[in-house]
Amino acid sequence: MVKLLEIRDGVKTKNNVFSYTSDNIIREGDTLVVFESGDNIKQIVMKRNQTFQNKFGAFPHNDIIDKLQFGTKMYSKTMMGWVYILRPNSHIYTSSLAQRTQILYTPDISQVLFRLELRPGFRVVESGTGSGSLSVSIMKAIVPTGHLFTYEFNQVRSQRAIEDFQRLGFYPQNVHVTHRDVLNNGFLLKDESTGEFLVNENTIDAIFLDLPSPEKAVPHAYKVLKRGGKLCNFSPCIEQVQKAVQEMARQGFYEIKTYETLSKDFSSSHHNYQSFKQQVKPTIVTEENGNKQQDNLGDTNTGNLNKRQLKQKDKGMLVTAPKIESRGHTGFLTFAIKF
Amino acid sequence: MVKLLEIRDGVKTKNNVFSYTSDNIIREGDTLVVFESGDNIKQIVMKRNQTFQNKFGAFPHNDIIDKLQFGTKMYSKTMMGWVYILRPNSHIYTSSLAQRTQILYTPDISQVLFRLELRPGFRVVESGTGSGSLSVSIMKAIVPTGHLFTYEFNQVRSQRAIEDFQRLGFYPQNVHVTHRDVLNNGFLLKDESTGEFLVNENTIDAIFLDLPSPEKAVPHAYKVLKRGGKLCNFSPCIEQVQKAVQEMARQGFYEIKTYETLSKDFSSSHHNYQSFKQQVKPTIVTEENGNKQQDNLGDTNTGNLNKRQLKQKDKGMLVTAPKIESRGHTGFLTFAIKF
Amino acid sequence: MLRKIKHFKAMVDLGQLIGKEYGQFFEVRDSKSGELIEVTDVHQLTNQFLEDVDFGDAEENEEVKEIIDPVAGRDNRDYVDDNKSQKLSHEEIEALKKQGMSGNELIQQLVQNSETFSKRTKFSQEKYLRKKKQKYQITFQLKKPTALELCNVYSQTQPAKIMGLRADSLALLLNMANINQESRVILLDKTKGLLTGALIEKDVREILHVEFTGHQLKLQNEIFLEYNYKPDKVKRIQYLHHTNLDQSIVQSDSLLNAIIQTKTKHYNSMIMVHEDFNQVEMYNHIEHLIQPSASIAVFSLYIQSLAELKDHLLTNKKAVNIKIEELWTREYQVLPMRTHPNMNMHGASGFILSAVKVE
Amino acid sequence: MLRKIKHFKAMVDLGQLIGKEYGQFFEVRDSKSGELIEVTDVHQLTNQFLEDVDFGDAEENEEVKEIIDPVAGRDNRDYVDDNKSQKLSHEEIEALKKQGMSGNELIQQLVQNSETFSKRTKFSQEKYLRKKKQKYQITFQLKKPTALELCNVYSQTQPAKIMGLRADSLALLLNMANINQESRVILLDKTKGLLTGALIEKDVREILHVEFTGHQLKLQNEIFLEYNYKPDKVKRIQYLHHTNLDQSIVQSDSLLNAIIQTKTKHYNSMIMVHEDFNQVEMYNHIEHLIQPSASIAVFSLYIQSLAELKDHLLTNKKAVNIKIEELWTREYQVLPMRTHPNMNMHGASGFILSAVKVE
Repeated sequence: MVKLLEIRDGVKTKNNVFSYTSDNIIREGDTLVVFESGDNIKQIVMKRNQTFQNKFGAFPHNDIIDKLQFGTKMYSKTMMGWVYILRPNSHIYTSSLAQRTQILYTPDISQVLFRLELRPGFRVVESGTGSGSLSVSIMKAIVPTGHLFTYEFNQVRSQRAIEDFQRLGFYPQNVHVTHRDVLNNGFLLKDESTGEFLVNENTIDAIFLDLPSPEKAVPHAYKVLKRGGKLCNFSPCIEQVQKAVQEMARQGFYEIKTYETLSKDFSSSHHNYQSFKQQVKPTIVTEENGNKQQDNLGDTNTGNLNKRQLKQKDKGMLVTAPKIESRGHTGFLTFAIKF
Repeated sequence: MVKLLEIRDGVKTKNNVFSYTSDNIIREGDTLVVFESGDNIKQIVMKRNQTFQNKFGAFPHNDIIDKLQFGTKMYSKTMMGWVYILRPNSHIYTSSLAQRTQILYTPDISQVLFRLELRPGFRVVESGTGSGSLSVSIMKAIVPTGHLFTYEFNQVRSQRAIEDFQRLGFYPQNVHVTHRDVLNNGFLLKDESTGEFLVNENTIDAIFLDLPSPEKAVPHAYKVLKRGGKLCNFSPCIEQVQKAVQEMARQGFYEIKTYETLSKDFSSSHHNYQSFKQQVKPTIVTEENGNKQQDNLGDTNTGNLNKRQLKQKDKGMLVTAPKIESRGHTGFLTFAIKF
Repeated sequence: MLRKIKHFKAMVDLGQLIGKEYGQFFEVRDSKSGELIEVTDVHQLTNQFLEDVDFGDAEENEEVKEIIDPVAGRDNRDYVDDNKSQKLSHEEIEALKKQGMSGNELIQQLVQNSETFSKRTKFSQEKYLRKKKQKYQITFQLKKPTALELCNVYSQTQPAKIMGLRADSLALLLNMANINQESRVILLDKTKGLLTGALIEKDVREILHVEFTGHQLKLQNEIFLEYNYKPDKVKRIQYLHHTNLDQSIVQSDSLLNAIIQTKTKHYNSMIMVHEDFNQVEMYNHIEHLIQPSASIAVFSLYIQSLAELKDHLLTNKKAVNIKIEELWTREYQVLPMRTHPNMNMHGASGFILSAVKVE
Repeated sequence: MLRKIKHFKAMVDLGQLIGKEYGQFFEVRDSKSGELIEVTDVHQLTNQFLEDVDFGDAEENEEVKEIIDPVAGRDNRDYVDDNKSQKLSHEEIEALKKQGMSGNELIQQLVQNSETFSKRTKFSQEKYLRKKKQKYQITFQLKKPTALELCNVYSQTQPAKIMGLRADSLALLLNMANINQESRVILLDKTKGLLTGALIEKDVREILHVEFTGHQLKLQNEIFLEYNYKPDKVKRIQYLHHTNLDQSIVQSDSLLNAIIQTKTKHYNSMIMVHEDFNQVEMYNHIEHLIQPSASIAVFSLYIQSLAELKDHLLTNKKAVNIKIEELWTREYQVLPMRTHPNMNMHGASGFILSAVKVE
């Protein structure tokens, strides 16, 4: 896997999955997103002589590498159908993981990044690593000079995270994955070969906790954070929040604030009303994945001609409505600052 | 104060503040709402030879009684301005109380009435009475044959409630106000003169609690409720809910469900965008209390003529937005059924 | 109304329920006869609220801790094998379930195959049985078909049938329309009669149901019929097709004219849950029948429709106290050490316009 | 940035703060000199979280209970007179405050007038002082002007200046635009530079700020200036008036044409927080400068604007993964026995459209 190097402010920067290229051409080794529809998003890595298959047929990587740009449409070999090939952004990356495991979602991730005030150069601690969804967003915010130390209780997950981060171009220069039970063993970390501290007391800018008993991790977090460093805790149950908050205050955190953030998705459609003068059936034109569909709400079939005329003249009132199926809770985010 | 009597299903029914009259004419003794604006709603009782005064001048009751209909506009004696005189509905009644004290608001009241499935003839217990806002809504739902037993810790408030309920036409036939500490003394109630039970064990259809330590009232509530009778508890803090819920399960309630309901108010306005072709300043036409106001968002004053033309041809895009100042929490409503 | 019946594998003769009271819970005693037995222990239904609570007349307490679930984490830590002494494997239990064995019989099997059950204290045995019953026994309840129950069922299963109305929105709609036993209601209802039934439940005096669709009354009233109202309640409803309100038709028909005359400014509540037509046009069509100071409540899934109606009422000074609001209602799981808002919610409450008509 | 300064009655020379670190807390030692002292006890700031917690190196515990607040009820039961032995009356204390006495001096007065203070244990004395400091002492903090802090200040005090942007919406906007140190951003910003500053904070490579209003740059950048960025950071921003993107003008000006050519399909992020013009027209105006697969994020207070833009992008197949969402964020009070969502919230998050540009 060959990665391009760019010079920035005199520093050689290895590219990652979010990196910019001015020609926008897809290269070998790039991870790209195959977008069939909002519900069908896949990540694939470009390798010569390989082929991506879906219901529309075959998409040979050789027809993509060095030829196509990110953000363009590609037809299958048989011309049966097409997909969009996209450069991943952190939201799409998170969405594609959401289809396989329980993760922190984009609205919460956004709050974490912004309220921890992450920026390039930050040294950040995270536990647990989980699917690595938040890890990737954190790294997006702190590269090229920052570093993430992420701790995971489950060995399989921590190994998988290393592989993902390597593929995405973050490992090893921006991230260190540690398999450890932090509730009992804390965050202090030494380089095994040199014996030097990688994570020492008072050296971390920000820390994120997503653990079953967060109050046990708070003292460990206090230890490694810098003065003024920020803590964020994510917990689904209010009892966990209550215990964690009390422990934060006890340890010496201040500005302890707990938030809950939900996101409501809206669909939009053209709603055609009947008129008293001209009795035309109501038509709702809904959209899904860019394909227009028509959905008759009434039961009798009157005035087809009028309906078509109406559609041409006037697409009806553009209406929006929140979707019925919606997330009611993910967790509480508590932020605090080390005094 | 003379109240009209109507015959309904053979039962003589004394009128209350929400009663229907086919001629819709305002009579002496009626409580009516003087509506100046959404923020300025007052209740007054019609008495001959009295006068209502506001910034627009004098509104003599004699010009209203037996002359005007509910829902009409009335000019002040000096013609300086006008108000609308309305028949109270329970929402307006609640709003007019909200201006003077902390109360249960309409969205919560609606949930209480509907989920307790109140209907005419129900015998209901409520504690505390507070401002009587919920009491009035409960009575609206259970008259003419139902009865509310409301308990209040504070003597002044309980006395005031009696006066309010009398004025509104509910007291004494539909409500009994008791000054009592129910946490310690429960809900059993005897008629002082006859010694007969007014509230006995297993006789109540529905009960509403809004008390500082609800878990202490739950056993008392269980005692007076019928089998299948419903309990509703309102508490602002989650710890109160946790204790109350556990006590409900312990006592023998089932279908214990806790909800939180908030209401979001929307303002609407006409938003005129600038056009690239025709550089017109954006204008936001907002409305407040029925009076159109114009509010220029830009800083320079260009194209007044165009603006006026635009307004005549096209009022701009009708847009809505939730109001910034909004209630974030009132309390948790827990419902349960006696087994 | 017998919901949940589809959950049964056993054939159950519902005739057994005749004569039972609304509100009772039943479970299948055995799968062959399909005999139903009444649930008499409420704590079997509410066990999860009580996991670490000492309730009832238990004399011993020391064994309670052994069956407490740990705090629920996000990584399946809430799964606990509390029955290591059970000789039946998970697969064997699943097989018995698939054979159609009733929960009651299954629990008897579990007890017989438990090495420790007989060694437990009486209190602990009861707690064990309750937990198992909550897990394996399907109980169902006889419920009265009320507006609340019907609205809950349809909003979960077929929201389109009731125009997306949610229980909390229906609650607010009825309250904003000031519905009470004195109400005369003019109703534009496309909820298959859910709303009409809710008004009858409140014992309103009179309903004028203005129809805007040409379908058969029976189809339109599909849900109304599930309320099982007696004829004397139903006769309070008058049905009128909207074309009968057209000025030209009314004036040419003297009988119709006379009827409409008596209904002019007659109704003190107006509720609209209907948007086949533009809501402004619909309102204007029936406006003359509404009494000044009447309470108006309109529901729509789309804020755009209500914004137009509000704009119309405001501009033409037809109403005051006009408000568009959206409800946000969330249920909470309140369990020991596991309290949090429900992870899923119904995100579309719709919007409600309320106002008071003025002249 | 020195907020809260208006709370002081005493005259305070802010020169004392020069050389201090961001994040430090100060209080006024005495009202005459206005001398500031640094807060060194964090528990003075967080006392309310700890009311019934034994923290620190206290040796005695028995007196803690005496000063625990009872559970807060709705009827002002959370008021407790915990100082019956205080010789100063409430009115006298208020009078001292009105005289401009600093919190520190006031607390000394309270201690001197307390009959029981000297009898308390050392632990209890500390707890007493912390409670009083939290009640009477005004502390303030030196904060770095960051996007988060500035957004919080303006959304509470002057939301119109920043187009009603709330911290949580700004957070989502930046994330949906995939902002990182590699970003080239085309920006339509009417937040007085709050947003521009937030991008500089993320160390983006390049910003093209397309102006749609004719005002002076200084007015437009009022908030941007509060970030106090060094010139090398600011030079990453290019400003361009939208008229310079008109095809007719570009083609007749060869220099402009050359510049525009290099910027065609150049930007990998687009953020729009601007609605003086129709957002569809604005988008079309700058569309050719956006790279395919770029992340697009648009904020509006009105869902109607975004619905039009979504409809346009969808109909013309200009973008995929188009989403309109509204955030709902609420703060919680998490205190012992008094945990509940905050009673007031900012109800208008606005709406965010996000999408990925395709060709």
